[in-house]
Amino acid sequence: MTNFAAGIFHGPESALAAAGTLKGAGYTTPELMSPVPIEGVEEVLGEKKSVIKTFTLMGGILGGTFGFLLAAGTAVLYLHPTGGRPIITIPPFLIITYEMTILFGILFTVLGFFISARLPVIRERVYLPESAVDKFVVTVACADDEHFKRAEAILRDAGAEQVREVTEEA
Amino acid sequence: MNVSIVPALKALIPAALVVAVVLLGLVVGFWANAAFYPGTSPEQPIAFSHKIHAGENEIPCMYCHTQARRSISAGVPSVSKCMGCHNEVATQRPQIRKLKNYWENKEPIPWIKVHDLPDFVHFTHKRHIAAGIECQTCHGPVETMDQIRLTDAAPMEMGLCLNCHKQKEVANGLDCWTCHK
Amino acid sequence: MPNIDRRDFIKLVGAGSVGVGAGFMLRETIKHPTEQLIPHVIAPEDFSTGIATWYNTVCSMCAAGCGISVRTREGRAKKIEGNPSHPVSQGRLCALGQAGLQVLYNPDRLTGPLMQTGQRGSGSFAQVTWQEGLDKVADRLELLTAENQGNRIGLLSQGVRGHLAQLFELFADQLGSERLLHYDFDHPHTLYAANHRFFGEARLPYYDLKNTRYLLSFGADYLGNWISPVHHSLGFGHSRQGRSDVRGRFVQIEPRMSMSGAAADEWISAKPGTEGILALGLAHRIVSEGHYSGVDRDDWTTALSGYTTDQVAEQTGVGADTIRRIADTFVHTEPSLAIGGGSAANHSNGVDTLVAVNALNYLVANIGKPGGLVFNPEPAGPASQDRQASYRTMLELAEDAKQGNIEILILNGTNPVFSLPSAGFEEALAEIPLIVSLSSFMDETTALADIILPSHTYLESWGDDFPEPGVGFSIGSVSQPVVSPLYNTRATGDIVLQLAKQAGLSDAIPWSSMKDFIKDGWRLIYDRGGLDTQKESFESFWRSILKAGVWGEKTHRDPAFTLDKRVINSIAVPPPEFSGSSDAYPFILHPYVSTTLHDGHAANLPWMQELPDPMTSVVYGSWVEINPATAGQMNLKEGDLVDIESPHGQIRAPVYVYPAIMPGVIAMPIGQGHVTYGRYANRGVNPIEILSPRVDQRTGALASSATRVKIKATGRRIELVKTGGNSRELGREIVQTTGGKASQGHSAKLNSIPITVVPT
Amino acid sequence: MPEAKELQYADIHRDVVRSIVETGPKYYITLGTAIFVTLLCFFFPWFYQLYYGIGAAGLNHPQVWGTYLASFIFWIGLSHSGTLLSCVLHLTNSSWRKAMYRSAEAMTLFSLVVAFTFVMVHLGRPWFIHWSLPYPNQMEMWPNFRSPLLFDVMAITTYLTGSAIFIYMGSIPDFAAVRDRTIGWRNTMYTLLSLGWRGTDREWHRLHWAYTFLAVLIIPLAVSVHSIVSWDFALSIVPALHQTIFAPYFVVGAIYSGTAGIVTVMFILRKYMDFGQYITKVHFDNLGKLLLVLSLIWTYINMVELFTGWYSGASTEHEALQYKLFGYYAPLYWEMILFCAVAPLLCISKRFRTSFVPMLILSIAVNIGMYTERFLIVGTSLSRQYLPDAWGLYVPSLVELSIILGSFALFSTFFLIFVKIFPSVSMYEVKETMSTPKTEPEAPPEGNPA
Amino acid sequence: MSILDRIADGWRKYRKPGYYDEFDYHWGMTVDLDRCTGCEACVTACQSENNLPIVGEKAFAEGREVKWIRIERYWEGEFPDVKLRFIPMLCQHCDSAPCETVCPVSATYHNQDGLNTQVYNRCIGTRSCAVYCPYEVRYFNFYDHHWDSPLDQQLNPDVTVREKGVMEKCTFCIQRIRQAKDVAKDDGRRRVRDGEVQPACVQTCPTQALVFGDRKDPESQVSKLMNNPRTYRVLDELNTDSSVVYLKKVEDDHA
Repeated sequence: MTNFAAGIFHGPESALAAAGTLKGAGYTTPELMSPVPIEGVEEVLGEKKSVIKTFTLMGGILGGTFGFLLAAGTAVLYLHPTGGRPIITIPPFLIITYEMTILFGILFTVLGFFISARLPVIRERVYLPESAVDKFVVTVACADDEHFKRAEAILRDAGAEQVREVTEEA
Repeated sequence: MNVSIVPALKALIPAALVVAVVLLGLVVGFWANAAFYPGTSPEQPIAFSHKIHAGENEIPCMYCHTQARRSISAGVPSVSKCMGCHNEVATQRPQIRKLKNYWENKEPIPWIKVHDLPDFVHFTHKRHIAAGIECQTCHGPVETMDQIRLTDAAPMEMGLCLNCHKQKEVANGLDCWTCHK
Repeated sequence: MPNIDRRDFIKLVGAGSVGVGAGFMLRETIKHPTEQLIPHVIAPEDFSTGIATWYNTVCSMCAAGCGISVRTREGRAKKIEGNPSHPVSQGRLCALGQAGLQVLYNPDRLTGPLMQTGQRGSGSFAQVTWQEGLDKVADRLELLTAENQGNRIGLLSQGVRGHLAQLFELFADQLGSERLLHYDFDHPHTLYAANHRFFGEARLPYYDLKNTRYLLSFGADYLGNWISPVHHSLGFGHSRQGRSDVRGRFVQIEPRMSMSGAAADEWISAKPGTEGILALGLAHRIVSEGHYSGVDRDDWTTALSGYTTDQVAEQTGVGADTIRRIADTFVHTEPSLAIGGGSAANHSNGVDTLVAVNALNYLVANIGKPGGLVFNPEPAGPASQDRQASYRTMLELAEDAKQGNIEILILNGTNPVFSLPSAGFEEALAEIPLIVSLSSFMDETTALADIILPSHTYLESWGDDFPEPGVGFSIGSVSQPVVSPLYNTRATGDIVLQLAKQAGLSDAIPWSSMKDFIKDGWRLIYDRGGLDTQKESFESFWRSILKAGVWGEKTHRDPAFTLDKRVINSIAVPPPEFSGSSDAYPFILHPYVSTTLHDGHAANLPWMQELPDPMTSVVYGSWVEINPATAGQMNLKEGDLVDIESPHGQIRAPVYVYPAIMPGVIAMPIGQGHVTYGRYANRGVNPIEILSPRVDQRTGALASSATRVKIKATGRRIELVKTGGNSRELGREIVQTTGGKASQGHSAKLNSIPITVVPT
Repeated sequence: MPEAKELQYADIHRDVVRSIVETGPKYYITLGTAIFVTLLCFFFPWFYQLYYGIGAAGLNHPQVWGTYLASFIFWIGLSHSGTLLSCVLHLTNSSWRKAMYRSAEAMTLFSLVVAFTFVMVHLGRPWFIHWSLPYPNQMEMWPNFRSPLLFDVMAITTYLTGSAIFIYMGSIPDFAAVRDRTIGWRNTMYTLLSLGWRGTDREWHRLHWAYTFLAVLIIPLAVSVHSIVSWDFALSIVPALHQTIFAPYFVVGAIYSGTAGIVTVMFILRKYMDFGQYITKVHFDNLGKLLLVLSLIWTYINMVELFTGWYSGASTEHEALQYKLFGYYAPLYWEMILFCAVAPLLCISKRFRTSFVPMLILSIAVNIGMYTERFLIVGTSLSRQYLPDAWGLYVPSLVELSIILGSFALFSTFFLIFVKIFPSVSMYEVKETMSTPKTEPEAPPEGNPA
Repeated sequence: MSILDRIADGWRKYRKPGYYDEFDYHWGMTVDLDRCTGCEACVTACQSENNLPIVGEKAFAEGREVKWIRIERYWEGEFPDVKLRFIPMLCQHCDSAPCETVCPVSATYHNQDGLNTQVYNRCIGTRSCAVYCPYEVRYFNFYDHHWDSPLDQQLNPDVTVREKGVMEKCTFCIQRIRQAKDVAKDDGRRRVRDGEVQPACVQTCPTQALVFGDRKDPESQVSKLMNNPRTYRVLDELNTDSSVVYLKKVEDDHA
């Protein structure tokens, strides 16, 4: 069970500023919740390495290999010569390879997205529904009341319209 | 406020349970039909036992299924053939009386096909007998069966044919037109 | 795990049951239906399951008498093929012959004896037993015979040969009836008559197409349905490309291109009915150019003086150059052969035309030579040509019936109500108190019968045949049942024998079955035979015939022949006469026997109905063929329905624009227009209905091509059912050809290219 | 935004959520009609055809392919603008895409589904369609990967998967937004659909990347899909079908008809879902320009096709060409030229492009023309092949016409259900285009947007 | 043999055009157009041998007839110099068959006898093979065909009756070929003799225009005819490498 301080902001700039301040004050990385993506988060909260592109690449390579092996392998498993062509015909099999490359690329991208974005959310996480509409929310984990008070102050200073204490159930 | 998909998943459990039970039932029903009403071991007009004839008395298959070695079909013995023995043997048993009725009324016995291939499969007994294939390879251990049925060992499916043709490296044995024409 | 209370539990049980039920039913619906093995009570000797048995027998689909082999499996006939050892068919068979299976398995077959219960023609029949049916007929027969009124019994059969014909003879004789007639629409009466006049015998010679190098055909569709199409086709193929050094050439003279015309190297359209004049024109050219040097040369010169090339060109519409060229080629190519028949013979001058054709053969001395015309020996078995009724004879029969001179008419397979034009045959039948039909099908005549005693089809019955014409030597073949009868029918011969027995004629006709009768007949042939055959016993002879399906005597006739001078002196072909004036009826109707449906008796066979007409590709229907120019003038297109009116009636049919027909002629196939003949046959129109009753004066044969008609557009149209999309090649070189001349320098191996070089 | 009153985040939210949860009788009547028409005109004739055989359609020899295949291409074509356009515009960062792309992508998805049903309708034995998929079985049989039809199977499966994932990924934040405003089964559904999305900076960041990668992957995929569909024809040796230009021709045609389809759908959304504030003249203006360009390219390729056919001098090509231009189906050909090559020239005028009703009429005309094009490709070429004796004529049967009509109802049914589940305007992307909220967010705008 | 060698071996084997080193038999047919009279005996023979349906007038009018061999007819010229040329058209059993590649489920392929197979029970009815075939000799079952009883008793038990939704075409009477091979095996022969097997159409052809045999056997009648200078293939420009070879009709213009 963890308590969080959640500051609700009108605009992204102030929320971002608050998050920056919190981070500077030694809090574990505060989270920003917003109805739209906010630009410049990385400058404030630091670079985020995405693994998605690796996944996409791996998926593509895997898919391509699978596609060609699928086409060529099944052709060899039960021989049905057609049209005076070889059993392993390159151009048509390349098309299958191509499609499989893309299919696996897509699937792995999604997988990468889920993993890196930590979706779907199994464990209960703090959330303020306002952030889906038009509010910008900064949450930060607070170990005890004192931490909370400090955080509240920082948030209010940054222009939070409201600061709430929310609890994340285990 | 917190968010998680778990409560939503929990809310779905009753519905999922119903679906799962229906699917399970489907499988059970499907299986039950096959197990208890298979149509592959039907009640024959006369309860002829291969176990007695082929098993205990060791009558060779082709004594009755005379055509197997020269025709595409193995053939069933004519009533006269049955009567050939049963004029003398076991004449008083109820099943034999049935047989006698057919014979006296000059009616053929409407045996029901057990090893029934679809019409698009043209199997030839002759070639397989000539190649020395045991009857039991495809028909299962009929000499142990009181009532003829399909067995799992020989399910009479295409895979069975293909595997054997592959193993024995039958010339053109994998050409579809070998069986389907 | 959620708590499951009782309601939930019941719900789940319900869901499970639904699932089980659905799964059960699913399996049930995808199951194969159970099949039964039905063994025999006693295993038959002559077949085993899964193994085909072949029987040799005789085709009865037309008068050619081809030998056939029938493939049977599990006691059912599956396929008919030509019998390879039979000299007529030599293992080959035409479409019609193959379709014989559908005679056997026709869904519209009569399945048992019937008795008319309502008005004649009402189609209300009641099933009766054979005994009832036979009794009724036999009683009347017995009564009439006893009263010496036997001649009041009429027997009208389709053309049959062999021992069935003999049985009919015997039967009629014992009944005391002289009214035994065979009637076929397309029987070549004029050909028999012309041969009788020219050669002095009323039998057909063998036309040796196989060895000929130049064939002139005057109207005879020898590849389609003239006399023996399969045998002619064999000859045609061999003549064309079967010899390494020579390629036979074929010329067809007819107003509307037939199949033979399409196969020919040259197709010439002479005015309808002037084919004989053209033949004499050719003869004139041959004689006047000095190519004929027989002793009777002067007689010929005199007789042919009226047929100079220019006169003939004028009368026939064939160019003088063409006449000269053909005549010269005909003389210079050895052997050459002229045949005539079909439409050329179906005119008022039919016999004269065919005599003129024979004269051509005489003038090039190809009589008795290979590649020419070979005389057949006497047939080994009974023949029936003299019983063949011409149109005139049939009119007389009708007249007799109207006079009340006929009390019983027994019909066997013939259908005069359908195939006799303007004869009033239907009215005549109304005057006959008892009509009995032995037909296997409800044809138009059978529909008027009082009692129907349905026959087996030829594949179920015993019979035999002595093909006429033979193949230059004497042959005979026995037909045997290849399947057990499908229905409660009996073989024609057996019915006749049974009637004879019941009518008290068993002293003269003691046989109990047709098989015995035939066997006894063949015993005579066996006894007559030389040492060759008598080496074996009759039984083994008989078995070997049944096995081979054919028996032959390699005896050839003496080819010598002298021509009576009177024939030469009387040789002349009068211009054809037509009914109807050319002003009121501008077109000459050219009805032709359909290649697929024959004279209509094959119209109930679905394979034949669905077989595209060879020339037009039309199926399932009637049509009228019109020259493209004529159609253009009349603003007619394919499918336009027109009324075709002759002085004798009117029919309606769609137009087919036919590129190879003369402008003043329209053609229609005979064969459709049935009304009671079954589900496949009842369609189209029957052009016989509007034919004029004009006959060839010498024979009384119907001059079926002598009707004039007019056509009137109805303004309505239908889509002709046919296969052909576009009948022009558009330069795509699908059917490639090679020219005779052009290819000579082409390759060293051009053996099969014609080498017949003719000075012109 | 050219609207008088500036929109707020909350307005969008409210409008979109309202479009999902507030359902009037008009919607139910429409949905009911659509389902009824689908059953009556699509499924009933189809089941009849399953029972009776493909003979229920007007197909014959040599015309063994007909409207079913034409419809298949048409629907595949219609699918081509949604996701493809959306991807292109996403990568080029065009702001006008944002209000319309969701429904455009839905169009893709449902067109593909309808196209797949046409595959089923087209097959002689659809109950064995699984044989065209590679899976181990006791028959030891595999599909033939050399077949252009199998390219189709692979490409369309991939495209369908890709499109579904793409539209879903783009909708996750919106699902989350709707989730908070709903209760009961909807809440459960949206909770699951949104996967617990919270809109954190990490999630946004990852979504952006994944979304961009998907867009990059889908563009070549979409191009390949219609190329492959064209190869069903172009890899044959049927005169007038084995053309190298077919792949670009089909791709352009697909985008063309898809764009026209988007115009139609935009109009309907705007009119009946009260999205007038989000779907504006700007969209129609841009789509109009796109239509014009595509129409010109399409006309060009069409002319090239005719020219090369004519110039070949081959009898077969000539005949096929002549049949197309002057044969039985010539009126349809000229109708197609009028609708697809001439009518879109109106888009030169800006006034035309920004008028809603004329654009709707044009878009429908273009799609009728494009359907005709597909029909002519299948319908005229096969009936004039190499052997003139085997030429034939094909006239669609009532069953076919009914199934075509029914397919539109089927599509509408899908779409009607879609608008009630998916936020049909992408909320967060529209929000992105707006200025961030003012400090007085509590003052809602007066009245409902027009 | 190492794995790599085996892969290389397989690669060579499976990369060979047409796959087969050599056909077991190479069945072929010649059609002498100079002999063909268009009598259509072959059409009926095929219909009765191969259980071709009777489709009825309506279906025929709709173009749904099934004729594995058909006679095409082409008129040339105008009256009176008019000719009608016939050409029997049947599956050409092309060695480079356009129809084979397109089947998604391998229901049609080339077997080791050089035959273009059609496996009815595998067919799912895409009809694309019929589109790809330039000879238009593939026929589709638009319905379940029906034989009015007792016409069904004629059906050949060696040939499957096709159900609705599948494609069918000429098989060179594969049931007869198999039968002949069976007989040869019984006799202890390795090969079928020339002339021992004939498809129904060839068997019946009254003018002997059709000849069938093994093209691999140089002594067979068909091989000899294929050396005839009159030979050509229909639509040869499409490089289908067909097994049915036509012999040109001779037209010598009244020479």
